[in-house]
Amino acid sequence: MSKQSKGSDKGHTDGHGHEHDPLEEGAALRVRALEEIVVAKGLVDPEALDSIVEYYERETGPRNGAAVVARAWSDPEFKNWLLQDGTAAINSMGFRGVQGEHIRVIENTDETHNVVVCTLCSCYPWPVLGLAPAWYKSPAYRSRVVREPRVVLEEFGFELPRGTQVRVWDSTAEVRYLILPVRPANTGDLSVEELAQLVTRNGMIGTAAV
Amino acid sequence: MSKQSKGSDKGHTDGHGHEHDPLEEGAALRVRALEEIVVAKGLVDPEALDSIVEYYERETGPRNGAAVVARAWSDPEFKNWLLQDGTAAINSMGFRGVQGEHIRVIENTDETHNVVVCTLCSCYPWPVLGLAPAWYKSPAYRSRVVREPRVVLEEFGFELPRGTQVRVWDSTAEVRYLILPVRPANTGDLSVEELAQLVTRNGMIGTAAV
Amino acid sequence: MDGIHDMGGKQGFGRIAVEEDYIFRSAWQRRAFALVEALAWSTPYNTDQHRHAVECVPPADYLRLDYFENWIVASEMLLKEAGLVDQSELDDGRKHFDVDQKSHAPVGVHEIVDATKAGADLRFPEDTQSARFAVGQSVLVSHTQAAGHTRVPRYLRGKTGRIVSDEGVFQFADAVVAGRGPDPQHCYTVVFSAQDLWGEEAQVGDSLCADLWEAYLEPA
Amino acid sequence: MDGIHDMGGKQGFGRIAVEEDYIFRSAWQRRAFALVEALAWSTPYNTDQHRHAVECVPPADYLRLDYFENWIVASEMLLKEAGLVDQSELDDGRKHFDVDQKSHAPVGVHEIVDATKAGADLRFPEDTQSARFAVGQSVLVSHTQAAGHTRVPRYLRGKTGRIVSDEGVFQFADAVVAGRGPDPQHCYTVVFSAQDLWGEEAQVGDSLCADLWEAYLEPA
Repeated sequence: MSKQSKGSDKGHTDGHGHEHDPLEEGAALRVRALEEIVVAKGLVDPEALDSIVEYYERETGPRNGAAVVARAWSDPEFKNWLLQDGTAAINSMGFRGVQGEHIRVIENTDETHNVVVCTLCSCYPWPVLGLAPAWYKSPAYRSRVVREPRVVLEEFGFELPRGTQVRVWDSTAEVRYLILPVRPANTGDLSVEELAQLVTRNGMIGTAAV
Repeated sequence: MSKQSKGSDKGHTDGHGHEHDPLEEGAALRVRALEEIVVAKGLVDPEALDSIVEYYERETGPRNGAAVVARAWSDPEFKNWLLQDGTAAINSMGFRGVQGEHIRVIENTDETHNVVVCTLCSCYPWPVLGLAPAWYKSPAYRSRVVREPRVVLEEFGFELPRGTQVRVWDSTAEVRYLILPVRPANTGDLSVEELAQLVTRNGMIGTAAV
Repeated sequence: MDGIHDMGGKQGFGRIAVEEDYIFRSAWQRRAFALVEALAWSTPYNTDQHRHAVECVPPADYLRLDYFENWIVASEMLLKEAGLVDQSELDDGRKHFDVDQKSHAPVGVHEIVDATKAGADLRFPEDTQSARFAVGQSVLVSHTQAAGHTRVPRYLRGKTGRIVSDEGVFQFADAVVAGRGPDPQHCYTVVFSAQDLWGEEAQVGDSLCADLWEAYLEPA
Repeated sequence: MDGIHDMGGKQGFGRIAVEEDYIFRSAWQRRAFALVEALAWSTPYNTDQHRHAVECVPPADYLRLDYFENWIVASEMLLKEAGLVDQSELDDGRKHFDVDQKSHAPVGVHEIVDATKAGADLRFPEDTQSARFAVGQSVLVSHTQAAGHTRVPRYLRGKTGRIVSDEGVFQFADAVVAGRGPDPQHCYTVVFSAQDLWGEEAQVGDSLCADLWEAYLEPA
């Protein structure tokens, strides 16, 4: 795209060198202007701004989801509960809150691989995965994964086992989805904590195996 | 939009002051660069560039279509031919060429008002109407006129007579459409030339009555 | 609304920037996220309304601007509509008039975190609404397209699927944004065959699930 | 291709700039138009291919750039694909290599005007292909969406209409761009009820016609 629009948009360098991107600078100015106005009007407490981002960065994120997955791999009873009532099982581990009020856990199997998207905006299970990565919110991912999930998985470097069907979950209403990956082979002697280390965020979105 | 994107695109002023618009300047540079390259390579003769635009500006345009319409209003036999085989009837008046190889003339009546669009690009009957105006090629016109033609006609200041149905013609293949407007009342004593003066380009697209 | 945000199945967006794995790339993105979250407390908009405001960003801007800049554009729209900020203030970044502090008190440091941890249950008791459809039933997604906010993607309209589960009774996002109140109704997970959605380019056996409110569905 | 160019029925583009009544606003637009017209003679692309190249302009650019700039972007793509121009030349606006003049002779001043006046009949004799459908017949527009260039708009897919006229046998744009030759076939004008297309928001009695090649249609 940078080449396509070079003539008319010289500063834009397509994902690289964003620090000197006029689009980026314009956005920064715009956000700052709004912040100054709403703080001056008393609509927002600047310390609340800090605290909410710190909350997401400290207390949410894929480590939460990985702990859920590792426990499900290790504890069949918990796994049953998780698949029956994801929200309650996840709440029981202390993970809860906005965009995690209604979580459904989908189990990958040798027959079916599952992958999650939000084609209409960027719905994502914040308490267990944190805030969504940029690619998840991109037009390319949102447009393509529903139509050609197999090509998309390839672009993520994920080789789908032969004979596996793909099911895409579009997060169109209030339920948020967490994928329970297939437990890797030869991990029988790992502890729950060691298992959690194997689990990646993309594995819980469905764009990686684990 | 200029307000929406003010922070990040300061030079763009939403359709006004385009002479100093960086987008516009970028486009001009880009076109000039391509022209210089292809002329230097001998792929294009600069005089041919002048001659093709001059051809369209001098020999095509809505006056051609207006002459066709006025003649159809005055000559029932020609009108029948025009509605039966628009291309042949129009060719007989010397109007022919690219984007006019297959023209179908649609008659407005008191029962049905017709309006033309090309939702996929900008197809338009060049020999009889000239090149298309900017609004005809805009996303707003292309997206809206098929879905809410009555609202669009209102925006053009055209008051649809009560009880009139609307039919939209989307130029999806090789046929180009010319609308034959309803002849205005009290024009019985006008000559063909005087009638032609009444006919507007928008009348022949269907976004005006005449 | 058949808007630019309704991306499912659209072609031409190129490869996925898998390497763009960050949440925030710049300090202003972090700040933009926090602003939108905090403003929801002191001003009259909820998540559904903010989502719809993002959908109303002019399409050329929607595609060009950063994700978080679109969030801010949407918040500006909502604040202007509510009369809490005006364009002249956004133009020069300075306050030109005061707002009523009593009805627009800012959220506190602990209050925002506590409420975020608690979340907002959008369900209603199951027995408050009868369910029109049962698990296993075939359903047709309505062709009719709401002019305003709606959560049924374009690529599912007119398609036939099968109810996989009844997720319970939820407030209805379309109604909330249209100002018709919560209009609580059952929301179902519906499965579609990929070939029914995309034709023969899709692989036999592949499928897609989406959660659809009852108002979107008709018996097949 | 379900691309950004397929505008019919999309919402959010705002009012129509009725006052933008010009054909060319700037000298560069006039020049861009002429360049695209003239290049079609010395380089291997036709109208259908150029149209498809415009469709392939990245969506954010397609919406942001001027109509004629998109034409030029498309021509650049086609020239690069044909090996007649390379990106480094476009970057600095200078020729870096020569092309074979014999196979890429420029069109002359009179030649281009004469050919433009003559036009290019895209029809084949009517009797070369039998017609699958008859006037008055109901037809269903296929759900299947070509991955490449196609001239059936998204808003007509899966809809039922009635054949109004058989326009004759034409070369098939989808096949031409896909490199499958002219694949001549009947092309029909099909009428649809506006309510079938848009639901109850449309007025009873209003309708829409489109010209659709036989390959897009199935018996209803």
